[in-house]
Amino acid sequence: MSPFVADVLIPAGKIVAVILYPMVMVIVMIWLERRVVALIQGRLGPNRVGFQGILQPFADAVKLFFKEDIIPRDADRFLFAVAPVLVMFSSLLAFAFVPLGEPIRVGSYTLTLWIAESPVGILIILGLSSISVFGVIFGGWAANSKYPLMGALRSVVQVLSYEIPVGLTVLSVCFVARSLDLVEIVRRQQEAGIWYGFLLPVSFVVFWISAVAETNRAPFDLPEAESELVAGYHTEYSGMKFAFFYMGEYTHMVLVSSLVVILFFGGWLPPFPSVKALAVLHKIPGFIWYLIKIMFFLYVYVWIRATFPRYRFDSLIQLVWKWLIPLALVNLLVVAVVRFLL
Amino acid sequence: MPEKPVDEAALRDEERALRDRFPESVREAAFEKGELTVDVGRASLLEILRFLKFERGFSSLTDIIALDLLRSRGETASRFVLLYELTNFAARIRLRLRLEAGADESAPSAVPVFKSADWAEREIFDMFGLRFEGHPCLNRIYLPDEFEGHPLRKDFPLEGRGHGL
Amino acid sequence: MTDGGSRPPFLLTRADQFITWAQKNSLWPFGSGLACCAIEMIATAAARFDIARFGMELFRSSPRQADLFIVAGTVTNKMAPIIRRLWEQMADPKWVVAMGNCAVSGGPFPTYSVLQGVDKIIPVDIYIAGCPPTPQGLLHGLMTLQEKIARSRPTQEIFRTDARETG
Amino acid sequence: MAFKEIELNMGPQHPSTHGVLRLKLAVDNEVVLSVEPILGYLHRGMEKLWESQTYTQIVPLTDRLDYLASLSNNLGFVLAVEKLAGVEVPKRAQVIRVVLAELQRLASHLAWVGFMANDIGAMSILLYGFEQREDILDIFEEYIGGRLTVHGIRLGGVPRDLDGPLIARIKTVLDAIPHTLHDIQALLNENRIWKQRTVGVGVISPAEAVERGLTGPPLRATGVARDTRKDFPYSSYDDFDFDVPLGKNGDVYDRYRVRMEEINQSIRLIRQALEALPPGDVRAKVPRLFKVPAGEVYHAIEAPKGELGFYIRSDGSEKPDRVKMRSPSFINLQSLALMCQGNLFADVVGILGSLDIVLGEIDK
Repeated sequence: MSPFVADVLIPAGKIVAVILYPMVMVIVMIWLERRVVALIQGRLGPNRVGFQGILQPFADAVKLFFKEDIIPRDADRFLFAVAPVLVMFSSLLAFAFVPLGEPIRVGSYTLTLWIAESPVGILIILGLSSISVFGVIFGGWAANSKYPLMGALRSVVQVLSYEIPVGLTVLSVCFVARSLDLVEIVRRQQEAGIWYGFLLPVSFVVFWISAVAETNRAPFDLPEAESELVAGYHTEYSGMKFAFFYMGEYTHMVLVSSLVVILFFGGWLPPFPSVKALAVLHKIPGFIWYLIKIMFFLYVYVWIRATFPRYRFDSLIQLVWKWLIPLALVNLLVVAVVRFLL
Repeated sequence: MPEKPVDEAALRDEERALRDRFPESVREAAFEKGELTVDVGRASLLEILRFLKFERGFSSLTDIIALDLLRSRGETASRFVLLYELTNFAARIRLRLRLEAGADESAPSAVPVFKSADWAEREIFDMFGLRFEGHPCLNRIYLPDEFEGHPLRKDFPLEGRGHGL
Repeated sequence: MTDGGSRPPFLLTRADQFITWAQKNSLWPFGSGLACCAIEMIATAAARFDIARFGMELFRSSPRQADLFIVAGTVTNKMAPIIRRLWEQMADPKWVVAMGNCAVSGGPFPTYSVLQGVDKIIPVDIYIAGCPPTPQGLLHGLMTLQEKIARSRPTQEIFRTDARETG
Repeated sequence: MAFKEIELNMGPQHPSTHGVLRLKLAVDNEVVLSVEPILGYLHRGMEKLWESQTYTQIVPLTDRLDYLASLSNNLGFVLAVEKLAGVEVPKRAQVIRVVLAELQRLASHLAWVGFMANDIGAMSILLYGFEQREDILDIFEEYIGGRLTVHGIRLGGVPRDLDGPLIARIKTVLDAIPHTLHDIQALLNENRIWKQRTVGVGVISPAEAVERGLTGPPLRATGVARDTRKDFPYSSYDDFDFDVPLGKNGDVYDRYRVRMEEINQSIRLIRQALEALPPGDVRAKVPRLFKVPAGEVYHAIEAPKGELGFYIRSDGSEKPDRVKMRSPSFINLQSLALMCQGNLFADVVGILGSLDIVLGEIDK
């Protein structure tokens, strides 16, 4: 293989793929959400545009592209414009570090299914995804309006608080795997013959609850609580800028679901990786397993949203500081001690 | 069409109690369609309301109703009448007090006795322009503050006087 | 659209079709209920009639993100300036549906406090009669609006190939 | 936090003020200091308009007051006129009125629980409630043609008799409602988030509630047993056996439980009424140009929202001299400021929702 292909074309292709893949997931997710919520509510949901309404998100995107872009007169123009970009691209950028599967051998060339492998990949992803909170507070503050400001303040308090249990539970996984590298974590799960979600159930539950809260999704969708704050931090946004916020939220959800799958559910591993009788499951490519698992968690997101009422702000904060953080700390301690003894 | 015979004796008792307590203030009492209306003087309105509330068990001021009697009384100074609907839920009787708003188109506010009178009096101020002395915050409740006139007065035209857009 | 003049170029027509296809299939209504008609509007969004089939279930509570203003109910003189302001806050392109007799013409309330038709303050695209209109009536109005959007030529706003410039 | 006290304007165009209510809030770090409702954005001049209409023409206009319970408005107004004119309504019509009014109560409460849950963020409940409500609206549509503004109770009786197929249909719907109710309650009753948001929120004491003229479910949630259907029976409600559900704490949760139990009681009432339909006419002779003898009268009924009263004064002509409506939502809303004080900003929405207000009858 020529150096041009290996050093330029393939990385370029990978970059395009890594931008396209979350985008496709987001579009599928938006369609899925509207259909699934509709089904839960005894409705049909979008079914007019394309087969079963699958083109609905495209129509929405095209329409938003041609909408007027309003910047309120008293807004801080620079921050107002930067905020949605931050929200969208911080989570998109994180996908560069999310592995999609084991490297594939094509002749002598080894095609890695990630753009950048880092020995501290998980830290980089957590760091990048935290940047989106800056987008939220910039957006809420720059609009110079009360409801967005309240939404942004809520969001900051919420996201910063819930980062702590996320970090603590990720740490417990890293203790067990003895690595901060996502590919390595999956390989360790293969070696151990058990997904960490079953080995560390407490970590998984705490991580999942915190992750839902970090993405500002129901029942923790207070920053954009419609019945209280109109549309929260993005109240003043229209057109493509709003679309960036909207898609940024879904990109973040896909990212979080990918992390859950990698950390706790064996990434691209088929179920029961060590059971010989089920070896037939290995015939299915790992990437498919990976997608199925991600879709499952995205579905859970929607399911929760259609079922639960919204938390109130004080009980939301109490939940994290009084329950999740102590629980995560004790869990970390137990994991560390057990790991040290074994 | 009262399905149940109204307890006329109980209402007459109330009337008697009022007359005994406030011989000067209570003027006429009319018993009609099973409802008792007692004419009272404005000076002792609050006293009467307190008496009815605390001693006769009329725990609820159900509503306050204002009337513009322009058609029957003409452009006289005292064309407005206020009606106070009181309910005694324990005895299951209702009583109506009738008060002439008089020449200065005002009345004492009932808010010190019944808090539920608050918005009802604001509504009457808005619709009729009657003032209530002692009301904590008497301003227009429905119409914008710059609206001129009081719509429920009989000389106000239905379609307004062109204060719209 | 073009009265007697030259036909718009093929490419722009295709672009028009593409844009209007997206616009008519993604009408996000502004969740604004005024009176009785608002209940029928909600009933239209509920399971029996399900406005979501047309991709219209995303009721936006911020006017900035909405495309469609369904004026559902009586507009009073006190409310009129607010309606006007909300309409101004909406981003172009935007459409207005006057739902119910009150919004169309003041309905049964020829009184001192009621605006006699919302078209006195904002331009209306579709009028739906009824007091209130049934959900079927609202859906019919919305489908008529979709047809109207499909006939529109958004690129002419940009390139001005139309004879409208002179007129 | 950076800011101390800020003033917030909720409405008149806000997703959860149930119409065009405007609330002026003073908020300190999300704690509510004061609430001031500002009304009049839907003031249509109903009472003025009525003075220029005949009695027969007013009945359909009352539909537009509490548009979630139009039949109750019809009933309240019609009963007051009949009391003033001394019209004797046939027994069968009275019982049909009970059936219609209670069906309307079911529809209103089912819509309420949906709006309430939606305000608190549980969006699916709205859809379940509305789906069941549609079945009731279908009955109205089959009965007289209207869905929302039904105009199904007329002066002197009801416009149509209940026939066999319609009665069968009502019974089918009555059988279905408890299932929906069970689904809704399974999602909410013991839901921790729901209870956190409703228990102990928006509390009002029985004494304060009576003082401020609260009626309907919000009053009964405080434990005060007041129901116009029991206290001042009308339209042969006293022939039937039903309970008045009561709460204990006067909070949002109790208001929810009271309304849910009222649905069961209404079903019970309708079943009894359908069994006890007496034979006979359904409408007394009332001329279209109905001249009501001079006099004045006040009559109240128990609407889904509370005590709905009509004061009518006639000067002997075909048009009333004055009609004054005691709208339950208007009086109930007065207590909002008291209920909200010291609660969190997020709770204002829930407390407002729990009062079950309709702007149509508040602003008139």
